[in-house]
Order: sequence, then structure tokens, then C-alpha cells
Amino acid sequence: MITLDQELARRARELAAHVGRPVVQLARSHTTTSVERALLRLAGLSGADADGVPWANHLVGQVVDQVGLEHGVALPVWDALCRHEAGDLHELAAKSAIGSVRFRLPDADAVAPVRRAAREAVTRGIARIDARRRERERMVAGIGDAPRKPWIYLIVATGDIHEDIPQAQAAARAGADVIAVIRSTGQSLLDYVPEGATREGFAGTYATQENFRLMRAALDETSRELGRYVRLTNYASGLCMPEIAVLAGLERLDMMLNDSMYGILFRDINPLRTFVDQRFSRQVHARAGIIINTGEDNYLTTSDAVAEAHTVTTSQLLNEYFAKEAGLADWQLGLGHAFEIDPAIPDSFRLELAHALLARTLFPDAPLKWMPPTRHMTGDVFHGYLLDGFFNLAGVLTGQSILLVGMMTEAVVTPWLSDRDLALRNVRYVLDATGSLGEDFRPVPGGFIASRAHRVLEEAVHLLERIDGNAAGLLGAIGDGTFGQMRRPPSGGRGGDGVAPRSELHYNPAEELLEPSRPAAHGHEEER
Amino acid sequence: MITLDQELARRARELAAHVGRPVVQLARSHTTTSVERALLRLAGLSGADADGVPWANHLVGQVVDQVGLEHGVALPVWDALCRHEAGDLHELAAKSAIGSVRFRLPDADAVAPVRRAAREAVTRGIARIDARRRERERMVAGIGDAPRKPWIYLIVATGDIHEDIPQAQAAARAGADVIAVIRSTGQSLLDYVPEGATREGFAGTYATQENFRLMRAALDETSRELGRYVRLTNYASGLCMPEIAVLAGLERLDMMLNDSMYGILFRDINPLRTFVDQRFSRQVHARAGIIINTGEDNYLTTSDAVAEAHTVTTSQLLNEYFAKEAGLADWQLGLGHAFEIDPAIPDSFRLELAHALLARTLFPDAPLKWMPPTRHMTGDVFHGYLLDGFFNLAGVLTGQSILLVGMMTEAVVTPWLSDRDLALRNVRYVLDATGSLGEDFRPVPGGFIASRAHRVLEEAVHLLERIDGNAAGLLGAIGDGTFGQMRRPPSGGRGGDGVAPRSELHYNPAEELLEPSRPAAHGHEEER
Amino acid sequence: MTLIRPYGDTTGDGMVQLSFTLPLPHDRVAEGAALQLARRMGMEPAMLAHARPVGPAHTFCVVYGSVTHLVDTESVTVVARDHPLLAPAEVNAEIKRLLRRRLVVVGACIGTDAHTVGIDAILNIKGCAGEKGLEYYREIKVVNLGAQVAVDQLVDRARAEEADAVLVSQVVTQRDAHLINTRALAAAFEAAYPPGRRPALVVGGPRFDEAMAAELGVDRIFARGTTPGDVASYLVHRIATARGDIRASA
Amino acid sequence: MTLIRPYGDTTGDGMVQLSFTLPLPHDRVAEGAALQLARRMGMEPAMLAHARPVGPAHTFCVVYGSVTHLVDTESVTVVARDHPLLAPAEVNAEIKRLLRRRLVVVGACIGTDAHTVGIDAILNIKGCAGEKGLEYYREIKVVNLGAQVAVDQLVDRARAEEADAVLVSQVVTQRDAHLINTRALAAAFEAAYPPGRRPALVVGGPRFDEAMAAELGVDRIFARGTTPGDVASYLVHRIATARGDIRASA
Ligand code: B12
Ligand code: B12
Ligand SMILES: Cc1ncc(COP(=O)(O)O)c(C=O)c1O
Ligand SMILES: Cc1ncc(COP(=O)(O)O)c(C=O)c1O
Repeated sequence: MITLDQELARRARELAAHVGRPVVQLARSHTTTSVERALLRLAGLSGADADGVPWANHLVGQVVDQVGLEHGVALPVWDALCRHEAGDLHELAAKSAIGSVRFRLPDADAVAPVRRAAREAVTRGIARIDARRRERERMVAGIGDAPRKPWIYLIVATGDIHEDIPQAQAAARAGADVIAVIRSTGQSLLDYVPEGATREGFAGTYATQENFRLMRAALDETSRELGRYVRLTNYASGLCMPEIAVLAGLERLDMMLNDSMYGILFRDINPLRTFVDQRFSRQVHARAGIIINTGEDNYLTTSDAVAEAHTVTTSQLLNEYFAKEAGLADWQLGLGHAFEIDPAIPDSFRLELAHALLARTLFPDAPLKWMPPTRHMTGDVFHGYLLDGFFNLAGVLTGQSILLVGMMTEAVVTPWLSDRDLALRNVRYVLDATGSLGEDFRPVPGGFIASRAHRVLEEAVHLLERIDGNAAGLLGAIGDGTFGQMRRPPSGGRGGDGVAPRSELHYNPAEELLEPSRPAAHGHEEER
Repeated sequence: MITLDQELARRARELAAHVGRPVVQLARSHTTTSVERALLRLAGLSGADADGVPWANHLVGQVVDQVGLEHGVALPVWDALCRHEAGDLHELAAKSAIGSVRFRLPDADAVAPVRRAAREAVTRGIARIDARRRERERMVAGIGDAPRKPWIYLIVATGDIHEDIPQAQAAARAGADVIAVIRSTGQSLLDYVPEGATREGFAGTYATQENFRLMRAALDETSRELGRYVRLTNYASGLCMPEIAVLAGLERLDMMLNDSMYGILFRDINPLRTFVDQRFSRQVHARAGIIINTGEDNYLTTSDAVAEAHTVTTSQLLNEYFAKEAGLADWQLGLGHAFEIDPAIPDSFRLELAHALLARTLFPDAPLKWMPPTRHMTGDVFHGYLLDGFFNLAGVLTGQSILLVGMMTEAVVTPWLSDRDLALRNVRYVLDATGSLGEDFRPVPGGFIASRAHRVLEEAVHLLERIDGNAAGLLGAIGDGTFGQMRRPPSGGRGGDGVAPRSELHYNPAEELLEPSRPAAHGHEEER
Repeated sequence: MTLIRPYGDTTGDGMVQLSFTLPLPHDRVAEGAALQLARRMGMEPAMLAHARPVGPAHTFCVVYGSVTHLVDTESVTVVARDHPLLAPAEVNAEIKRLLRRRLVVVGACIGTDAHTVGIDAILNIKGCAGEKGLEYYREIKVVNLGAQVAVDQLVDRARAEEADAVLVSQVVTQRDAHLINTRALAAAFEAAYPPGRRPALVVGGPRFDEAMAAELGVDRIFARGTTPGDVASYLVHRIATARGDIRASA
Repeated sequence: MTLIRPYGDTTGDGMVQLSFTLPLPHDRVAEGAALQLARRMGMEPAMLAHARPVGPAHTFCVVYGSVTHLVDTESVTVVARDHPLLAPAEVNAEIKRLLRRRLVVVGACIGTDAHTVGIDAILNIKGCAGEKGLEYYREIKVVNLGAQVAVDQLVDRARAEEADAVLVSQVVTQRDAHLINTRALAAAFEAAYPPGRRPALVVGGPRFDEAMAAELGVDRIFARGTTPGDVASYLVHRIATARGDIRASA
């Protein structure tokens, strides 16, 4: 509905690639404890000891202690298996937990069969993920898909999977197309994935394989009941991001929050750790046919939505680059943005429209994730309900793809059952009453909306130029507080000790298997 | 923003005049007890006896009993005064109340001085109204006017003038440009105007001269405090409509609900009585510089807002004709319409826009009164608040002039203090956030909105043709339930006994003085 | 006994939302007073989610919190239908059997209430919620007096028509107008008829509490969402019980 | 004693609005239960304005009505400021006079709470509501540990810095996370310092009840709308009273 300066857009993408490429290089030349644990999970290792410490943690911990992280765990682990230290991964992990396995790097001549064994195990895991992806495709085709765009995305957050399930089913029946189960506040700082069904979370429910399974099964049932496939989302973030990505693939989650910078900025996770973990997670998501949702909307909760609008665009361009590089297709790119302008600002709604249209026009094929107001929501729940209505309207007018439904109680509590129901009524009213109003919405070329959109894109290009000119590149910019005004120096944050530069010998069969065939990506010649 | 078929519009006006003219003829050839009482009030008669029966009622009652209604009261009353039956109108009324005055028609040769005396008395009354009009003009110029269109119109309805006043002042401070004091449910059926300040009303406060005075004085004070003139509205309807119109002129009310058919349809008042009373009331309003608000919005509470949209347009055309005929200028024509489409209907918002644009385009110079949803409001106050927000948006997008602020508690209670405050926050958000969105709102020529508007106008023309073809004309159509599906036969309803055909001798100096100089009205050549 | 609590986002959390305005300027005292009120209402803990001035002398407050009261669903008195819901044909047949003549119903909005949409929805052929109104029933004679009917007039007409039932609508509730008018209605009918002989008095309107019939001196109250079928079925049941007939009242 | 009631549209009408969900299917029992709950909360009469099913097992209700409780504004306990509100220069001067060194403040969001915007608004130079944060005060040394700080870490750092005051933010309240964490904080500081020697413990967050400080074992709680000046003035007052100095605590 607006026309962007194509040359400016091209330049923006070129710069994003330039800024992103060294970061990908870092990711390719390092590994992390969580990537290695994810590999083991892909190879079929699950479960935990009686204290809840996952076998993957035990096994990686032992390998790191004995051999170091830099070579990856695949060679030491399958070497041990080839040496019949244990019959399978579980047994090996259990034995290693009591210190009764000695790990080593295989001798040069043993490497080939060890690699082959590892690769076979992981191939089976990937086959399971492929099967899940085909299962999803079959179900969507057989049961039916969401009836329209935007998809209606609702959050469930009781902290108890057994309360979440009926609430999620209720939300689906009431019209939700996507259910997101929010995680307990502390989970992303845990360096392990909890096990089993959980009932104790604060402001969210733990992401565990069993919780994934239970919720997906419940939603499958509801999908059949409703005649439309209801999607399930969780969060691939925090110190266990790659493992969560694998579990999501194994349990047929359909969408994952997966952002290149969220954990750095908002959970104070070490930048290098994050970028390494990210790339692997994205590769898994690409393979699993999972849509990723990125988190630039969050920047507007800590910095001003007008002054810093261009940081959102910049981040979207970077997320796009990283995603494509890891093999994700356009239809998997749920880039985030948000309706967070102070409603007291004159013409705030038109500014929102401008920002929303910029994203829509710059990423025409991406399933954009449109986030509701949070920062300027107050305890005045009536006014909040109204603001959410205008957020919905902006979403409709600008053709957003995934509508994260706003809650009138945003400033008060995690959503109640009735909040969700009210919020859905709000969405339904706006979609039904104004659904085709776009026909009459024609931003004047060169008018307020179009020139605002142009200006934000210009500012994003300037910012990318500045980052590109910075010796420390993107990491330096993050350290300077460029995004969300959160300063996160490259060496700071949690989990930095779980990263190692790869040795020459490093081997990760999953990465090899997941490396995309690198199709020519949407307009970037640098991508090959 | 849409282009109407000019020929169709011309035809609609021509038909409205054709349908309205016989009704005006009826009004000119009849009088009513309330018109006569209004005349006495204009001539300075106010107050009531100890039981609260107004002197105007006593005096008209006595004249009617003794001389009949058909000649009007002016001749018998000023004949009695010329005969020195009493020193002034009050004394005459008091004496007549105890049966000690004999009324008669003056002898043929006494008629001229009696007429002169009556005319002089009424001229003084009209001069008071003129002075009030000039006073308003001075105040608006001196203090300042409402800062923008639409004017924000708020209702106060506690039933107690002493609660109403602080609430009205609070509303004005919070942003209201117009305050309407709703009347007690029963007032329009009373055949007298209550006296004094009142504290007992159900769902509204009695309209009395003293209440008018108190509220106007309070709002004058607030106007000065705020630096903008706050307008006051009441209702010229019911059996005392013309008297209320006079009191409004005397107490400098700024706007009055004054509709040609509301009383017939919704209070079951006799049609002839209504049309006769109406014409006089409109003449008073024309002179007093009062804006009238018509009530076609009400039809949509009893009949369907889509199916019967054209009845609103038809009624607006009739109200326009009647108003112009009585001397009201375009800027005084607050024609009513409403946002009453079932929100569950697909595209309901676009249909609302179409209807609102039709009115806006058909009456480009009239200060249209845009009424909020009422019928489809429910006890779900959250949803009601949202709907009101979209009503406000429709008002902004289509350039409405007087925005009657909707209350989230519409289906529950008469508005609370906090409802009004919340409602104003809603209006402010919409005006500030989307105020200039009209720039981007361009209904496609021939598209959904434009063709819907055209179709409604066509249906209105068809309806007018049918009424015009009906032997009983407009009265017949009203009897058939054309408007609001309320069937009101010409002979039914209350107050019919207070109407009489005028005799040859009938004299009403006010009517003579108020008869407009008949300027060529906006596009009707029939108007002379 | 089944005890329940409101449900916010977990079973038993008791969460509710409350809003009100206090006649106090907005300051800490007003905020404290808001919490005090919430606590007196049984909210513990109560969170003041929002407070803002409405003019210089009032404060609007939004409170969230957990209410300590339990609701015992078994002690809830509902005016539940204790008779079958009949189709129009069944209603007609029962009236014929029981009365051997048409049932006469006189309807009105009394007092100064002009809201006829509700009573019309029950009486007019058009009906509501997909059901035809009582006029559609062959064995019911409907006399709809419309709006703003004085109680005396209504009594006179009911006598003249030998009404079996009088149906009255009351929509305006400010200052308890509906309750006052209903009491006046009951008193006038009691006074005008010999004891026990007055027609059935049925009152309706969106804001009535259906449990108040006895208190207000009428036979039955119908609130939000009533359909003509509800009323017709009740009327049949009423005649049947009045005549000691068990078939229809089962 | 000043007794007040909520104000709907007339003085003393006591009107309030209430909404909640009951874990019952939507039927007459649920509606009756809603009214029963409203009555238990002191609403009389209570009008059920709205009820609708939320799925097969829950009913959302909106109730309007008059609450019979009175609020006694004189018995409202407010955590009112009983000390002067000082400008930054005055704060600096007082600290200098009282301590003869800079006041040391250590701040953090504890537990797993990552909401730093609130504490940053108090501590960072940028501040909020037009006031500069504590970092701006020459005589205050601010150590802001950021988010997700374990209580033990915080204790260690407070000791290392010889903190005069520890400022902690808690925004997440689900399952009383903020209360649990605050209690843990108080216990850890009591354990780590000799009796009466621990730094001032100041806690803040939008959903706290400021009256709960004693109950939670901290010195002061600041809720919605706090500004850096409020906190600085309190800290000065606190040192002054601790030292028995009257000037600043008057
Ligand atoms: C339509 C309407 C009007 C129309 C009425 C047209 C007409 N011929 O009826 C007009 C525009 C004339 C009007 C005027 C006024 N109205 Co009005 N109106 C409404 C409105 C928007 C809808 C009511 C309605 O039609 N509901 C639909 C019907 C089908 O529902 P119902 O009445 O509840 O009926 C159902 C049941 O209750 C039951 N039922 C009802 N009666 C009976 C009777 C029997 C015997 C039985 C068995 C069942 C039964 O069965 C029905 C079907 O299910 C409401 C707001 C709202 N959304 O509710 C305000 C509302 C009712 N009006 C109100 C007011 C104050 C007025 C005025 C007094 C304002 C004024 N001062 O000028 C005027 C004057 C009217 C008067 N003297 O009574 C207030 C009442 C406030 C209160 N609680 O006291 C309301 C709630 C709006 C508000 N918040 O201020 N109004
Ligand atoms: C911004 C925000 C975020 C940002 C935080 C960024 C950051 N670096 O702080 C991000 C996007 C990261 C985020 C994430 C989450 N959030 Co959040 N977030 C918000 C939001 C939108 C605004 C909070 C805010 O910044 N307020 C502005 C500040 C200035 O206000 P304040 O904190 O009240 O501070 C003032 C006073 O309270 C006081 N004060 C506060 N602290 C202190 C301390 C001291 C010592 C003193 C003296 C005073 C003081 O002074 C301040 C200035 O006046 C709120 C919703 C809302 N509108 O309130 C949700 C909200 C707080 N978040 C919530 C949740 C659940 C989360 C998540 C847990 C969701 C999830 N499961 O993923 C995550 C994880 C975060 C975590 N582990 O804690 C919930 C909490 C629900 C509850 N009541 O328990 C809220 C209410 C949203 C909701 N309804 O669900 N969030
Ligand atoms: C992109 C993204 N990732 C992750 C999260 C939350 O997950 P965590 O549990 O890591 O805080 C969010 C929260 O909004 C998010 O936006
Ligand atoms: C045009 C018009 N006149 C009058 C009234 C109400 O006045 P009353 O019923 O007191 O005559 C209304 C109410 O909405 C109205 O719209």
C-alpha cells in the first residue's frame, strides 16, 4: 500500500548481510555445551537422573571435563559407543554420570567409523523431525488450516501444564489459531532442560519435552474437533536454546520464538554463546518446517517506539539475513514488530500504520508477527481494551500475518481465562467489522504515512552503516546499547563459559546434515 | 469523500417538500393548548400556584373553557387585560384560577387595540430571546468556542439538578463541548411544565425554567474557567414542547432536541398535536439561534439499521424541509443519525461508514448529530467500550459535527460519573490518535461504501415516492409503521384533545412575529 | 454442597476485577480507602491496579484480587423452570383442554416507561430469538396496551377483558423505578379483585432479579433473554396448577 | 470519622462494577451463583448485567450494584511521607552533613525477574517523571547490578560495597513471586549482618502494597508512580533517624 525506495531497500539488505556475515563466521567457528547437548538429543538421548539432571547434561559434562568442548562431543561419545563402553546413549550417559566411562578422541584411523556411527544416529533423529514435519503437512491438509490471515495468536501462562491445557483448548475453541505457552521467568537462565510434566512455574510454564508432547496432543484433539489445525508455539531462547529447538522439532511444535539478539539483550546471556546457539537452532527450525518469530518488538518496551523505530527495522533485516543464511524460507520468517507508541502522542495511530506498513512492504513474503501494546497499557483495563482494538485495526489495515492478541490486563496480571475470551471477542469484532476496510485505506503517496515509513528505513540504513563502520561490528553495537538501550558487552553475560572455539577435529554431524543446500535467497547476491 | 448522484438528491428534496407541505398546512391551520401556553410564556407569564399548576395552564384552561381554543388565547386574554380585569398576566391568571375572570372575544372594533397590546407583550418576550441570542454570540466570541469539530456532547442524567450541576461541570472540564440534561421518563407526557429546581426524576431531570437557569449559570462559570463556551441542551418534545422551546430561548440554551416525529413515534403523542406544536417550536428555535437536533437515530433502536437505513435518510430530508420552512438556517440543522448496525454483521463498520458519509454528503452544511451504539450494547461493558471507540472512529473518518459520546454502561444504567470520564478518554484517544486519518481514507468510487450510500439514497427516494403517492400522505405513512416500525394512526395518541382548527379570528402574535422572511433555501424552489 | 470460587487463571484462585469511584480527591488516602473497601468486600490480597482523578473531588479505581468468599452452588436459589417447555401447538392444546376457551393476556409497559421492545418481543407475532410471539398462538388472545400505561387503566382493561394474565414490562431501573412500579401494580390488582381471583401477574425486564417475585407481590418475573415460549409454557403451567391439574404441571 | 461510599451517579449510592469468571457452565445456576457471590461481597441489590459462557465449563459475569460497606477514611493506613521531600541539592547536603562520605546504594532485580525498567527509572541518571535518577546525586554512589540477581550474590556485593541501602525491584507477582522473593531477601540480610547493622532494605514494584513493609521484613516499599526524589528523600530521612538526628527527619 506504500511504495518504498527500492534502491534504499536493496542497500539495507546489503548492509545487513555485511554486518551479519562476521557473526555467522563466529558461529561456524565455535561450539557450545548446549549445541552439543542438542546434538545428543537429536541422536535420541532424553531423560534425566533421579535429581532431574538430564542425561544430556551428564554426558556433555563428562566429555568436556575429560576431552574438552572444542572438538564437539560426537567423536568422544560415539568413540565410546564404538568401543562398547555402553550399549546405547542412555546407558553411556548413566555410566558417565557415575564416572565410569573414559572419553577420548578416536585415533585417526578410527575417526571415519566413529563419524559414521554418529552421523547415522543423528540422521535417525533428523528423520524423526522430518516425519513430524510431514505429519504436520498431512494434518494441515487433512484437517484444514486457519481460516484466514492474520492468524490469531494467544498466550497461555498459568505455570501449570494441567491448567494450561484446558485453557489452551478453550482459547482454540474461541478462535485462536496459534497457542503460545509462555515459560517460567527463570527458565532461560537454567543450563538444562527440566524433565517431565511440570506444575510449578512463575508467570509461565516450563518448556519440557513432556509438556510439549502433552500440549501438542491436546491441541491435535482440539484441531480435529474444530476442523482446523491449531498451531503450538514455544520459546527457543535462553541457555538451552538449541536443545529446545530440537525438542520442538521432535514434538511437532509449529512455531518458535527464535531471535538473534533477545537473549543477549533481555536475559543477559553472553553474545557469543547466543549467536552460536542461534545458528544451530535456526538450522533445526529450518529443517523442522517451524516458523520462527523474532523479538524486535521487545526493544520498544525499553526504548521509545518513535525515536527508535529504525532499530526494529534494522533488527528485522539482521534476523532476515541470519535466517536465510541458516536455510529458513521466507514463509518461515515471522519477523516481529509492535504497536508500542505512546497513545498520548498526536497521530500515534497513523505513526503505527506507517511502521507496520514499512515492515509489510519491506518483507512482503514474511509472516510478520504483530505485537500488541504492552508498555503503555495501564491498570485502566477499559482503556487497554480500546487500545487493543486499535492495535487489531492497524493489523488488519496493514495486512499483518500473525496477530498476537493483546490483553486488557497487560499491566496487571498474566492473562486470565476471561481476558483471553474478551480479547478474542475484540479481535473478532475488528476482523469482521473492518476486515475489508483496506480497500478504502489508501495512504497518500508522499503523505504522512509514506514519508514516515521512508524516514524510518533511511534511519535504519544509517544505523547499519554505522554498525558496519564499527570495528567491533554488531557485537560492538550491542555493547553500545543500540538495541532496546540495553548495553551488553561481548564478554559479559551468562553462559560464556559454555562456548569454545572449534578445533580442527571438531565434528557435529547434525550441522553437516542440516547445512542448507543454499538456494539463491531473495535478492541477496552475497548469499552464496 | 463520496460523490452522490446530484439528480437523485435533488429529486429526494423535491419529494420531501411535496410530502411535507400538507403537514405544514395542517400546522398553520390549527393551534394547541401548548402553543397558546407558550405564547403566554413568551409574553412574560411564568410561575405556578401552590400546587405547582403553572399559571399558563390556569389561564389557557379558563380561556378554553369559556371561549374555546380555536381563536387562540391572545384575543381573550389581552381583551381581559384591556378591560382591566387584572393589572398583568400573572394577576389575570391567578384570578382566572379562582374563576373570577370572564373571558370573551373582543368586539370587532376592539380587536385592533387588543391585538396591538398582545403583540407588544410578545414583542418584549422575543426581544428577551434576541438579547439572549446576542449574549451567546458575545460569549462565544469573548470566551472562545469549542476547539474543534466534532463537538463532544455528553449526557447528564441523575434526576437531581444539584447532582447534575457538578457532574456537568466535571464533564465540561474533562472535555465536553455540549452538555445535555436528560429528562425524567415521564415528563413528556405531562401537560404542564413543572416549576422550580427539582431533585426527583427517574432516569433524567425535569426540564424547568429554574433548572435551565441554574445549569446555564453553572456552565457559564465553567465556560469562563475553561476559556471555551460550553453549550447546553435539553429536549423540546412531549406535550409541552412549544413552552419548553420558549423557556430554552429565554434561558439561553444552545441546542434542543427537536424532531418532527419523535413524540409521535416514541411517546405516542397525537400526530396532529405534534406537528402543530413542532412548527411553533422550530420558529422559536430559529429566532433564538438554537441548533436543533433531530431524532431519526431512534428509529434504529426499534427497526433494523441496515434494512431501514433509508428511513433515517427520509426522515432527515423531512426534518430539513420542516426546519427550513420554519426559518432555521443550515447551521442550525443538527440532523440525527446513528451507529446502530448489529456488530455481528460482516463489514458492519464499513456499512456504518457508508451511512455516515451519505448523511455527511447529502447535508454538507448541517451540524450532523452522530449517535453512539445503544441497541447492540450489552452488559459486556468491555466490549461496549470498544464499540464506542469504533463509533468515535467512524465519526472522525466521516467528519461528523456533534459526537454524542457513547457510554460503556448503555445497557445497564444511566451513565455514572466514571462512565463519562472513561467515555471522554475514549473520544480523546480516537481524536488524537486518528484525527487526520481521513487523509488516508478514500472510499473507492463505485466501491462497497459508495454504492451502499447510493443504494440507501435510492431507497429513500422510493419511500418518499410511496408516501407521496399515499392519499393520507405522511400521516398515513406514520400510521403504517414506516418509521421505527411504530404504527401511530393520525387520530391516536395523547394530547389530541388539546388541538383545534383555527377559527377565522384566530390570532397568535408570536407566530406572526416569528414568521421567517423566507430566504431562498438551499436548492428548493418550492420553498417560497 | 459444592463450593466454588471465581477462576482467574488457576482453579481456586478466586480472582475478580472491581471498579468504582470514591468521592475523594486522588491521593494516598483515596488509594488506601480503595483497598480498604476491596478488603471489606472480601478481596485479600487486593491490588490497586489503577487510580486516577475524575475532577478534583473523585477518584476512579480499578482493583484486582482474590476474593475469599466461597459460593455454594447448592444454596443458589434459581427460578428454574419446574414445568415442561411446550411448543406452540402443545400450548394451544393444553389451553383448549384446560380452559375450553382462549386464554386472555393483557400486556403493557406501566408507569412512564416507554420501552416496548421487550414486551413486544414477547407478545407480537414477530417474537424474538427465532420464536413467534404470543399473538401467534391460536388459543391466546393478546391485548397489547403499549407503553406508558397507568396502573389504574391497566386494571380496568384487565377486568374488561377478563384477563387470565397480565404481562408487564419495566426497563427503566434508575432509583428502583421498576420495583416501585411493580409493587404498585401488585397492590392495585389485589385491591381490585376478590382475594385469590386476580389474574396472573407476570413482570419482565432486563434488570430484574427473577427471585424477587414473591417479595414484589407478583407471580413470576422474567429477566434477560426471555423468549415467548418460556412465557407461554409458564402460563399453561400456571393455569394447570391453579386448577390442580397435574398433567401440564408435571 | 469520615464515612464514604462509592459514587455512581448520586452521593451515597455505593455503586460498583464487578467482573469475574465462575467455574460453572453457563446456566441459571451460574447466574444465581454470580449474584450470590456479589451479595457476599456486600452488593445489595446486585444486578447481573452480563453473563456468557467461556467454553463449556466457565461463565464470565459482569455485575453492577450498590455495595453496603462504608469506608472510613480516617482508619485508612497510608504509608504517607512523614519527612520532607528534598531537592537533589538538599539531599547531597544532608548526606554530607550526616555521613561525611557518599551514601552507597546497591540496586538489583532479584530472583528471575528481568524487569529492570522500574529500578533503572530510580537509579539511572535518566530517571523518570522529569526527575533525574540517584546516579545524578553527587553524594550517592550507585551500584546497579541489573536483573536476575541471586539473593546471595546481592548480599555479597552489598557487604563488599559497604552499602548503606539495598534497593530491590520486583515486578512479577504471579503466585506471589514478589512476596516470596522479598521475604527471602530480608532473611538473607538478617542472617548475614549483626543484629541491627544490615543496610536499609528498600523494595519497589508496581503491584506492592506499601503497607506490607514490616510484614515482609524490609524498611520501606515503594509502589506505582515512585520517583527518584521520593527514594532519595526517604534514604536521607532513614539515616537521620538511625542517627537520632532530628533536623532531616522533621
Ligand atoms: C431501545 C431503547 C430506547 C427506545 C425505546 C423504543 C421502544 N419503543 O421501546 C427509545 C429511544 C425511545 C428510548 C428512550 C429512552 N430510554 Co432507552 N433504551 C433503549 C435500549 C437501547 C434498548 C432496549 C431494548 O429495546 N432492548 C431489547 C429488548 C428485546 O430487551 P428487553 O427490554 O430486555 O426485553 C427482554 C427481556 O428483558 C424480557 N422482557 C422485557 N419485558 C418483559 C415483559 C414481560 C411480561 C416478559 C415476560 C418478559 C419481558 O423479554 C425480552 C426479550 O428477551 C436500552 C439500552 C440497552 N442496550 O439495553 C436503553 C435504556 C433502556 N433506556 C434508558 C433510558 C434512561 C431511556 C430514556 C428514559 C432516556 C431519556 N431520559 O430520554 C428514554 C425515555 C424512554 C422512557 N420514557 O421510558 C436506560 C434505562 C436506564 C436504567 N437502567 O434505568 C437504558 C438502559 C439506556 C441507558 N443506559 O441510559 N430507549
Ligand atoms: C517492559 C516489560 C517487559 C520487558 C522488560 C525489559 C526490561 N529490561 O525491564 C521484557 C520484554 C523483557 C519483558 C519480559 C517478560 N515479562 Co514483562 N512486562 C513489561 C511491561 C510491558 C512494562 C514494565 C515496565 O517497564 N514498566 C515501567 C516501569 C517504569 O514501571 P515499574 O516497573 O512499575 O516501576 C515503577 C514503580 O513500580 C517503582 N519501582 C519499581 N521497582 C522499584 C524498585 C525500587 C527500589 C523502588 C524504590 C521503586 C521501584 O518505581 C518505578 C518508577 O515509578 C509489563 C506490563 C506493564 N504495562 O506494566 C510486563 C509485565 C511486567 N511482564 C510480565 C511477564 C509475565 C513477563 C515475562 C515473565 C513473560 C514470559 N514468561 O516470557 C517475561 C520475562 C521477564 C522476566 N524473567 O522477568 C507480566 C508480569 C505479570 C505479573 N503480575 O506477575 C507483566 C505485568 C505483563 C503481563 N500482564 O503479563 N517484560
Ligand atoms: C524473541 C523472544 N524470545 C524469547 C522470549 C521469552 O523467553 P525467555 O523465557 O527466554 O525469556 C521472548 C519474550 O517475549 C521473546 O520475545
Ligand atoms: C429527538 C428526541 N426528542 C426527545 C427525546 C427524549 O425526550 P422525551 O422522551 O423526554 O420527550 C429524545 C430522546 O432520545 C429524542 O431523540
